[in-house]
Amino acid sequence: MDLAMDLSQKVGLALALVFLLLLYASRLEVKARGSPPLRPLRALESLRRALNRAIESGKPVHVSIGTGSIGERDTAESMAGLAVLGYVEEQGSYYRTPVLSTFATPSTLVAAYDARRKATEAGGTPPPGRIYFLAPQKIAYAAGASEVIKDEEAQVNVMIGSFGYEYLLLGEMTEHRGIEHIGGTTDPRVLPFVYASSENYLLGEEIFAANAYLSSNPGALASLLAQDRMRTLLAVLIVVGMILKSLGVIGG
Amino acid sequence: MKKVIPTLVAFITGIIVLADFLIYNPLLDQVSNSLLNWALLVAAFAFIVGLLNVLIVHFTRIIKRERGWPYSIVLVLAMWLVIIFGVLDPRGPQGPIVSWVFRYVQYPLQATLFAMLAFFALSAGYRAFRRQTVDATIMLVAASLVFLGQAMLISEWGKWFAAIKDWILSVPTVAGMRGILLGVSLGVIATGLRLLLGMDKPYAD
Amino acid sequence: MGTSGLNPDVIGGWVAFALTLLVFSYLIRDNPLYRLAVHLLVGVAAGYAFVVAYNTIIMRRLVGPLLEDPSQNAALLIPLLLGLLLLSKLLPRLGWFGNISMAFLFGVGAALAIGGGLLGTLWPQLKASTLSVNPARVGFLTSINNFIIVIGTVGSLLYFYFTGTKARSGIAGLGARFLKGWATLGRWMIMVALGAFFATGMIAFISLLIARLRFMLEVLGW
Amino acid sequence: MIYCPICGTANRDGSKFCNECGARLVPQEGVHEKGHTKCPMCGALNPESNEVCSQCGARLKPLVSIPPEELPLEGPAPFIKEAGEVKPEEEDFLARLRETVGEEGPPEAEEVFSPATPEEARQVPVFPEEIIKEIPEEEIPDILASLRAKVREEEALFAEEEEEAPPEEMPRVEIPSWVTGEERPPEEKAEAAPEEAPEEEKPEVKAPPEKPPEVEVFRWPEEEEKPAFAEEEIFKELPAWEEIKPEAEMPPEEELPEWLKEAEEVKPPEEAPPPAEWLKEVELPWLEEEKGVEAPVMAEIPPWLEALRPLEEVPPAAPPRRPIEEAEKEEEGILAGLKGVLKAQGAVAIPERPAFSEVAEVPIKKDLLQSFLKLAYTRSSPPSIKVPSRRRGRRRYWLLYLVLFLAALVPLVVKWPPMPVGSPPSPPEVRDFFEVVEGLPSHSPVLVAFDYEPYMAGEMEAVARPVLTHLKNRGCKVAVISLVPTGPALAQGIWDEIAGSYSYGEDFVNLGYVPGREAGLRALASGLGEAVKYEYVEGKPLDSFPLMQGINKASDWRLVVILAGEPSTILWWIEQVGSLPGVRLAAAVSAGLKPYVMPYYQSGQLEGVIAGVPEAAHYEDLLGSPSYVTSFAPAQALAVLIALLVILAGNLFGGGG
Repeated sequence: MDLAMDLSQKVGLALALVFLLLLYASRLEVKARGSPPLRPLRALESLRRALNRAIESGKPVHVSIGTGSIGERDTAESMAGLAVLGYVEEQGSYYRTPVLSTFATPSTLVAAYDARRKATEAGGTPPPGRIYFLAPQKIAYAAGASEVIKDEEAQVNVMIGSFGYEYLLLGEMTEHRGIEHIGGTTDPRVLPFVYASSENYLLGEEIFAANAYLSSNPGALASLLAQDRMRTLLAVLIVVGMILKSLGVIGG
Repeated sequence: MKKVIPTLVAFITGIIVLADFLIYNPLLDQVSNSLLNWALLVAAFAFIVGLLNVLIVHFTRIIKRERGWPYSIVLVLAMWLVIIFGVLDPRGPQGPIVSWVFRYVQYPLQATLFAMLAFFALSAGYRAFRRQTVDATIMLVAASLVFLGQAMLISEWGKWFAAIKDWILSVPTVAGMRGILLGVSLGVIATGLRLLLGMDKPYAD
Repeated sequence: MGTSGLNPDVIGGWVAFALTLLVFSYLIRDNPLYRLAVHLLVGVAAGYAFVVAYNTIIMRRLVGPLLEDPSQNAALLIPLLLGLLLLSKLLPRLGWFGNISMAFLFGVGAALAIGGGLLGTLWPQLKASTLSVNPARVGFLTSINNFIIVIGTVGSLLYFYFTGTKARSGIAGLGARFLKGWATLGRWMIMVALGAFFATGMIAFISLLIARLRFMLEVLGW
Repeated sequence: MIYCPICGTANRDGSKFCNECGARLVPQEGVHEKGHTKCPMCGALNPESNEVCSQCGARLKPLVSIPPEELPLEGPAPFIKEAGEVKPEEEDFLARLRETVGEEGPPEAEEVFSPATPEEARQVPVFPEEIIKEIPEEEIPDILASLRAKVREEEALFAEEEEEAPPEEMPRVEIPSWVTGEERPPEEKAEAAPEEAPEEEKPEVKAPPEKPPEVEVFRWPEEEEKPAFAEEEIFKELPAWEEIKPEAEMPPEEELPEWLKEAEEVKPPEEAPPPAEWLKEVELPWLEEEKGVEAPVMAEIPPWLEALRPLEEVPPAAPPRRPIEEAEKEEEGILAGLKGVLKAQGAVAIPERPAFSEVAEVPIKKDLLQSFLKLAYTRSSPPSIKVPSRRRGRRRYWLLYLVLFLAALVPLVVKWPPMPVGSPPSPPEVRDFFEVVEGLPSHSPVLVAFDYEPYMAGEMEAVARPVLTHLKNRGCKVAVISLVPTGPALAQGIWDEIAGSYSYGEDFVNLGYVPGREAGLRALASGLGEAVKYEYVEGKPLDSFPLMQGINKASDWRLVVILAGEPSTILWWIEQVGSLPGVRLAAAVSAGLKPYVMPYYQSGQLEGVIAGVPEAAHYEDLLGSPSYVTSFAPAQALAVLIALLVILAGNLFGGGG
């Protein structure tokens, strides 16, 4: 069997294996020692608070997991959004608070039905509120979602997942309508608008932490720990690489 | 059983596709490509779920006369018109009616909504920079310099601003963006690995 | 415009013009006409997406090949089966069969994400970030720029630390302080990047706006 | 800068409430802030443990707690009254609320959710050590002891309430273990359950996972630098909970030695109160009893009430808000305190109970108090929800919009002269792009990828036109392909316009849409035939076109030009195709992608870059035939400048919203 690999693939494999080991080690560590201290993420605190208000007011919470899909490269972002959706759905099920969610791609729509089923199992009753499928075209989705938010008089708009510029449309329209919003995505192009349109923002990879912060699921916590160790490793690699390159030890 | 099969399916397909990234092997390549192709096909089936969702949701809205229900009528009618003409025409989206709708309805609407982002960016920026924090100030200064570098097409100052802009775009911006991208890739990989290993099972009820 | 009467393109132009106006009317205030336009868009877009999925994916890539040459394309029965299983989600009892299809999608997606993350982002960015800062090798200015890039990249990476440890006293504490300072620097770099992205994004939006305005002027024959 | 005690955010000096979490920043008199109590009389900051002000001797801590049921009934705070009156529109809302209260106890829910709680929990470990350190016996104990003695003599009547008295103090010092949210003392659970509908407790029990239990805090500097390393140092000294506990229990012991001793002895019996007994007492009789007590208590505690009042003296900064809302805001502040009260009861009660023979009754009362209080507060909150303070009047920015709109429109309408050719030098990446195309031998096959969604067409068309024009002028043979279903049509339209007359299949061919994005590109990388079987316009096989003769793999193109509107597509091309040997890539992208592609340009993976309309104008300039884009440019430049000015002006001179 032909198993040729080039340098980047070898490095990729090595990094993947290291990551896997770190993930496993962190899992054990979290099991043994519990949660590590976590940097507070304001947006997630705000999410809790906003949910609270929605529960009190009985108005719906709108959750958008972005315009990504499942089965393509933005799956991870969609999963981060789905984790938040799952959390909100669960709360909605406990406290009978309507949870609206809107979807741009049909594969995420199916996942959303699953999330609702899970929430129903956990909380006993399905959360009130609808699941909307809009349209896969990003801007159509964003405009449509903001109409749903308006019609259903949502109290909070949570947008966490894979977004392009359409984030700005959705975010600003909810802002204009006086609805609180909390958002985050990974695309650096969109981040300034995430930052600008709401004070409750998650920058870049912070959206992947939502699962751990909200659910304190040990697997998710372990993954945060592993990510941080990997981060240290990368930082060291970059600095060492810089030194070696400057000294002419490695190519360049 | 109900949990094991899906977990296995996710693991096996995932490993094959991932292996194809990491190893050059014609057979693997072929298998992986067909998996990707299948994923596209399977996801297309989900459109039926989406279609049903749209119908059910909007019919309920119309029947219950919920707020904004007349718009639901517009939405459902528009959707059905496109679907009927698109499915009946063997050329599908290239058929005359669907492509007319695309060119003169969908495209201008989308393009105009995108054009509105100019205004929304303005109002968002107007608010954000007023936070008067160190962060917002740095952002404002960087944004202003890039603006000037791009906008000064006419004046002689242009080249100075252009030089500053180029430096910002190619040095600190690259640094900040790389940090973000590297971090994001860590999050993405961790999420993916968790899923492959079955630590996360978003597919299991 | 011309006298071409019922030319669909001319009508189309005016329809597009009207719809553009409807959308822009939002800027004055949120109004029913704008909402009409948006719902029209969502309906049309959903229908169009369905047509594309049906025509170019299901028919051309699945049903077509299966009907044409069943023996050659027998493998396509698997996605067909998976697709049908996905639809079983609509039935409450058999819903779990659909999980297999979802697991398949998640598996493929996770692998694409990992592979893309490793080979598309992590490794190339890592490689690109290890820059020489030796002035003798790359020149004085470049070495400074490279140094800023390296320090900034690491700093902005460090900024995202989620977990921490209890600070220790002495040298370890000093290390933490140093890292914290570095991360702050990184945050500033991120903010510069955000500022730059803000500006470039805004420039793009303005171009789109101008293009729309030009289109409207064109229809008006300006 | 004022740092928020709850979330640590830096707020502007003079701020009354935290910008982030809305917590009160200006300490209410008599209320603790960061381990200190501000004297209501002279304003001096006292260590939290002080019972009287070290400056003026004023009492800092009430001798008797406010009987909480007094709040709703007597109504010293106006908001509660109002809350009661709000009925008209809120009726259904209230009904729903009641329902919920009955069913699942939203107060509990609130407690579980309240972000304040985790914060509190986290900060408890942080601050106490300071407090504990400062507590040292120096000033307090003797005064305290004497005061206490006095109090007890005078107020034997109210001694009962006294146990709940020091609400703010208690949570910090005495009960760390379950303020953390680790566990409730068993008795509490036992009491709570029967009183609220038991099944509905479930959610509550399930909910906790949302809070990672023993989460501690570390921070990066958020918006601004924080007071350097306060927390760290704290951690240094007192890392663990367990260590705090013993110390925390010390002060009370010193102050009230007899109590505690007794308490410890009697604890066990109380923990298992026979439920049957107290269930009888729980309900109404008790409430009535409390009502009776009210009046005298009121008379006795003015200082306390005074301390509570600040609720009403709402910062003048927020006049438009309805009083209810203010009250609600305040309530948050108070609520923290109140929660403290409530939680403290259990712990405080333990030592005190022995003083009264009825062991079981006390905790029950407290629990009822708790629920009653919460009920009252939840009732008072709905009105404020109707008009959340965040709703900043649905701002409209129509004036800003108008300015920008005109800035873009006017130059187009008046047909402002095109920009003078050649004024500023073109950026190097644009010149490189130009040189690359210029250097192509005539009749070179070039692949152009139209990878932008139609909504980006307005901008991308302006970028694509000069490039295609240049390719055509150079006599290149252009094939277009797209990863976006709508791309081929856009490409066809532009080419038809630019080229005028051309021979399809010889000068230009439209390869159509490659589905599957990355997968499609990978197929394309391994061989053109894998990805594209038929051409777009006529649907014929590729071989039948002269242009396609001899082109089998990606490197057979002399140049691949990517027209991208999204970062992902350009990255796919660079990764999948650009990495193949012999492939030359150049990118013409949306302005927003410029920072994305610059690194690839610098690393040589892209041989040239054009980003957005301004650079496309440069390109046209280099071409020497300013036309399409250049007519765009003045409006573009003006609009960008105006946008910048608006933002700057808003930032520098703008006042409130």
